[in-house]
Amino acid sequence: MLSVHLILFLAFGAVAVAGAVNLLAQTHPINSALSLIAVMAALAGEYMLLGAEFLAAVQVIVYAGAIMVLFVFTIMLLNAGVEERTKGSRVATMFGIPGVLLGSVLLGWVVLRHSGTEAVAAGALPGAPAVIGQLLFHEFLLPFEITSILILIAIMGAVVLASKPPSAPARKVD
Amino acid sequence: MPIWLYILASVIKSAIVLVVLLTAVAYTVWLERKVVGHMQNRWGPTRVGPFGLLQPLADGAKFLFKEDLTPPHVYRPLYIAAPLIAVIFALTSISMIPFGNSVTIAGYSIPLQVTDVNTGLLVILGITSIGVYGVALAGWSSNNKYSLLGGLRASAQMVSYEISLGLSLVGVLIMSGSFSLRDIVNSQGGHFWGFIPRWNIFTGQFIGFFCYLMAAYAETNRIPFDLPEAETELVAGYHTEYSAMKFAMFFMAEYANMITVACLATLLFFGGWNGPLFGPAILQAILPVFWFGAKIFAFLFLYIWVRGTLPRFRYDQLMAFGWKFLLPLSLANVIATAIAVAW
Amino acid sequence: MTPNLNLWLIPILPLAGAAINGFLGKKSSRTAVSTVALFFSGAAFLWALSVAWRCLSMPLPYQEYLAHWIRSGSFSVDFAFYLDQLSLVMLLVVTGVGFLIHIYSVGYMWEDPSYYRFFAYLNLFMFFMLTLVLANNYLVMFIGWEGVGLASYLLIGFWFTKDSAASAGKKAFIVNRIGDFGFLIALFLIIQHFHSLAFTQVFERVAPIASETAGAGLLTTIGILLMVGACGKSAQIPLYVWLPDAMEGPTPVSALIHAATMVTAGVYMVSRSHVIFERAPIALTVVAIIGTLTALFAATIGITQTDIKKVLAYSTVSQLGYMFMACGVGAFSAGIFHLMTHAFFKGLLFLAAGSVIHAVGGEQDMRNMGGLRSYIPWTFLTMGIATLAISGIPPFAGFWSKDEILWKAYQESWIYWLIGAVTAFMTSFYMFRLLFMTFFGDYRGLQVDDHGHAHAAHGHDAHGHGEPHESPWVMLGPLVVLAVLSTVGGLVGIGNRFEHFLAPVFGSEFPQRVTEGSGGAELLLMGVSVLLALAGATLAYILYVSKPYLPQKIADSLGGFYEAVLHKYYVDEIYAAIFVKPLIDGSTSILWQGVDRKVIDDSINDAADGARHVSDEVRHMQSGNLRSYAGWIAGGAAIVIAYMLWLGVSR
Amino acid sequence: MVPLSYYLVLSGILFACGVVGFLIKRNIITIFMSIELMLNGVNLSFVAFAAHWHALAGQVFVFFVMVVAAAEAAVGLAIIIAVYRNRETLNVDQVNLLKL
Repeated sequence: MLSVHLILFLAFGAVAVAGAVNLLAQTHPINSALSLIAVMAALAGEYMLLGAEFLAAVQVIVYAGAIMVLFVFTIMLLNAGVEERTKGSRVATMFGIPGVLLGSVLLGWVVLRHSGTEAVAAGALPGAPAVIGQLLFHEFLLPFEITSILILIAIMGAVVLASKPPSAPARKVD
Repeated sequence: MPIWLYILASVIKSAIVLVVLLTAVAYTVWLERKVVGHMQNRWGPTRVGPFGLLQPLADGAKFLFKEDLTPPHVYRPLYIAAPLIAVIFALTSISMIPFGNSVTIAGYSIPLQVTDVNTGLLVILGITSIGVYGVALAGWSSNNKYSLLGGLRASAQMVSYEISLGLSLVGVLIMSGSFSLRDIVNSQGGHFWGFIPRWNIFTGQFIGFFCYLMAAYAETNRIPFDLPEAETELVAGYHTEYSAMKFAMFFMAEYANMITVACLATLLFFGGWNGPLFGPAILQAILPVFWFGAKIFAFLFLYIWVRGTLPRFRYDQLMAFGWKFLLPLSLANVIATAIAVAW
Repeated sequence: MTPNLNLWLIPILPLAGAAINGFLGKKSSRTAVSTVALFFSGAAFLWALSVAWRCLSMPLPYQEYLAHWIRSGSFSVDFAFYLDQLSLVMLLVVTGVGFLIHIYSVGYMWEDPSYYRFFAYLNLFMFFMLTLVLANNYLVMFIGWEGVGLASYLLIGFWFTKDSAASAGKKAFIVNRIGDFGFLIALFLIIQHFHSLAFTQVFERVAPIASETAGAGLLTTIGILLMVGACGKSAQIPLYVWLPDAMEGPTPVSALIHAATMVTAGVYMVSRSHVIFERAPIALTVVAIIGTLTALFAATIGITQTDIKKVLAYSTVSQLGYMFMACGVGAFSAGIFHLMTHAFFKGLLFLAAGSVIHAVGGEQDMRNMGGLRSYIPWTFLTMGIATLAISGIPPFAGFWSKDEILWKAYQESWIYWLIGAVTAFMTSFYMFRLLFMTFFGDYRGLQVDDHGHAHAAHGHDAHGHGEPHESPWVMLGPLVVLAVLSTVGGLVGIGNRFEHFLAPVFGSEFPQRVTEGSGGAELLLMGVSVLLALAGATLAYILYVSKPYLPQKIADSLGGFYEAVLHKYYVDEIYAAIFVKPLIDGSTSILWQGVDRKVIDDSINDAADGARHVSDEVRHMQSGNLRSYAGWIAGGAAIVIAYMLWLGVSR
Repeated sequence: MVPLSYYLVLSGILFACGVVGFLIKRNIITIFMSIELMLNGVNLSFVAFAAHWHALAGQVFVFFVMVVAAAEAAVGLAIIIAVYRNRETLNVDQVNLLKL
């Protein structure tokens, strides 16, 4: 019987897959970006189903609200147009894509065949913010601090990379 | 409570909130015109109805019946989607706002809130952060340099100030220990020495409130941070090419956002619906909602007051203010609060 | 609750000195370098003294645990120190004599350009030697063992720009390797059979084993292998050849490392392992025979040498032979006693010889000396005392310890005693020969000019005009102290006090092989050996003072034999012919031309060529196109997934 | 009740879509978005496994992935802007100077 949980799973999953496929199908990057936002929103829904409410919120705020805004911003800034149809790599089409398909089919087969039928209940593992916070600031304190340093470095790197190379400084005449 | 009753209650609540919100939006516009008019030694709208009170209706009718113009060379799908995105997310976020304690009708306790989510504050932040797409996409899809500049400014500004906005709330979250807006309000009950209310703004979150206020002005693109639609530079910014109902949607989104922000400020820093309760039972039930509305009104008035008083920043000033002043300040507030609470 | 002695301070202090001088010395003044070196070695000595003082009032052995080192299953090795009467004696000898020689070196090395390097090495040596002495297990001891070898190598080759010094260093190192090989195998056997390297545990597990009188067994093997190690370090037949060459090092080094301390490490190790040796009579006999033969053999060579330091070197080998003889007959405490007195008088002899060399401006050949008595009276006086001590003239130190050994040897077998007595005679003869050739007669030296390696070390302006001159007091001071010790140091052995002191180490479980012999026999033997010593001295006086033409005549009449002895029985040449030349030839023709060129070089070249050819083809994969890279990754990942699945399915 | 495998298959589909996007798209920004899609696919399986094994660490990992993705996006987009400034194109097929 289709439970509410399964229906919601399928609905969100359908949105996610449709978004992902649309990402591939669209030729204009902004459409791809919007499709990706849809995927992320749908995944936030899946997280909710699994009980990870904090992650769902963070997914929306960080991924959809910040990272993807950066993408859209870049697309707007660079005025990226419709994709050109250049002749690219033969390796990618002849070797890569069959590889991906083969790999996913194999993995899917294994997962469906061997992972058993244990079901995951809706909200099986409540990831309340307080619990996640406890984990983050106790057991994962060091990784947390390291990622904060990583982020700081990334900010500086982004500023350095994206800022215009300074024109040769005017030589001071004494 | 049976499920159908629950759904019924939700639908009714949604309808009420939506009607009230839209009305509030309309009359905020009226209020703004009126107040700013008086500040500038004018009368504001006076012709339609007493004190121009029916002016919003007239405006609505005008927007509905004007020609909906789609300029050539715009990217149509997004050009149409952008105002929808803006208004939908602006209206959605209000659904998390509790506007009073629960009332008991026919034996069922019904919270005065469309949806009560544990992580209500996070959800609001998430929805607000999605709202930026409306502005950004509008600017980009209009295929107009003023719009594009407006859209770019808007997205950069909103992403930048979202950090300060979030951080300014962390102080409150540390003190209340919950993401649930209802819990946050409840944690602000009581008084110091019997007369000073135990609102967060009086318990050490003044700097947090200041940061929140600044970031909120920037998030809602209001003066003095209204650079995305700076008339003197960008014609009308991201909605230069919009007209009629699509323009009205942006307009509504902006004011709905203002109201949401005001609600949040009230809930987080000013004790929500807490206030003196007196009189008969029916008055006791209504008073909290009244106090809540009165505080929101005060905030909206502040918005308009600021708009009538302050000039607009330059764009580099805006960015410098956000990154070099507001962000460190809100971080310091977080640290200070954390130390105070831990100690 | 035993008090904490902080033994770790004793080795660490010289190490700190070595580190400071090694890293900072180059920029520092000589005064600063010598202050650091003297402070740290002196502090180690003082700490050792305080440890000794506190040991009087506490039960020994004392163990000090520092850190885990190796943990492998039930087998473990710790960094730990062990202090009993034996290591206490060694500790005092090493730090005390070491400190004196540090002081001496300040004067001796003052002019050397690598002053700081010398003291860094010297302190490093102290660190390793103290580690060796204080170790509580064989492996830590082995660290010290190898470390002193390293320090010895560095110091022998201290003047490494001189070819002979560099090759002498190498020779010492390589010959020691052979001994270490035996030592290591012994350690492996101990690990395999006793599952531990800690002295206490090993000896506990050895103790119940019955003495292997019937035939060679495990303990005999271990004992002989340990003796091989000891032969290398302590310069016994057949591995003694490195020690005479080691005289290329600065004289204080010869005194400290190659006379007083390091070369006695073998004796210490054998004594430390006495529990094993006592249960392996065959090994013990091997030790005794090697020791006896070495003593005699080296003494005969010593008679013919004319280089003052070479004489002393062979004398050292000979005296070490005595100590092993003592160990071999089971008189470990006598061996350690002789070790101690030997450290005093042989250290003194070397330092005095250094002073002589210093006086005549780097000359080492005794034929170019003579008559120095009046020029350098203090050196003469102290050296005379040392000569009396080593010759076994009572009441000097050497008499007591040597007599003890001879007495114990006699109880084992009269042959040992006979050879020992003959050796004692020869010792007396060549030592007095040295004394007479150097200090008596007329000065045969040239006016000192700027030749000789030692010039670099101490060519200060006094050498410019040829008069031999007395050394500064910073050098004479240690001489005097050691002379006093050489005089009175043997008195601790009167009435077997020294033996009793060491009894907790050696005596407790050692079956009393030495029946309390009749005092008469002991006195008789004592008299004989003193007479022999006096006879040797007299003979030397006749040959080198009153009738100086005689030695040449005797040498001529002996003909080939004299030649053989003069050339040290051609041992170096024999070794060169048997071992070195085949090794070099084999290496050249097989290893170099065959293996290295044909196999290794060619395979490397072929591999490189192959790599270049392959990459020439493969580099086309590097198209620079991002998507083709991604394609490779994706396809490769698919292959990996398929392979893993296949593994899973096929299992 | 939804079997774990459904979540995993969904995650796998998203991941495969990301890889295919990486392979067939030419616009560097879209390619970058494909990477984000892959990360999202993996995140889903993290959360699903977390629920399956009752180990909250899975959710914490997702949090870290997001943080790293944010850092990566910042730097990556900055690189894209720098590339565009130098090469005036966003087509990866035309940015292939790094070869032999």
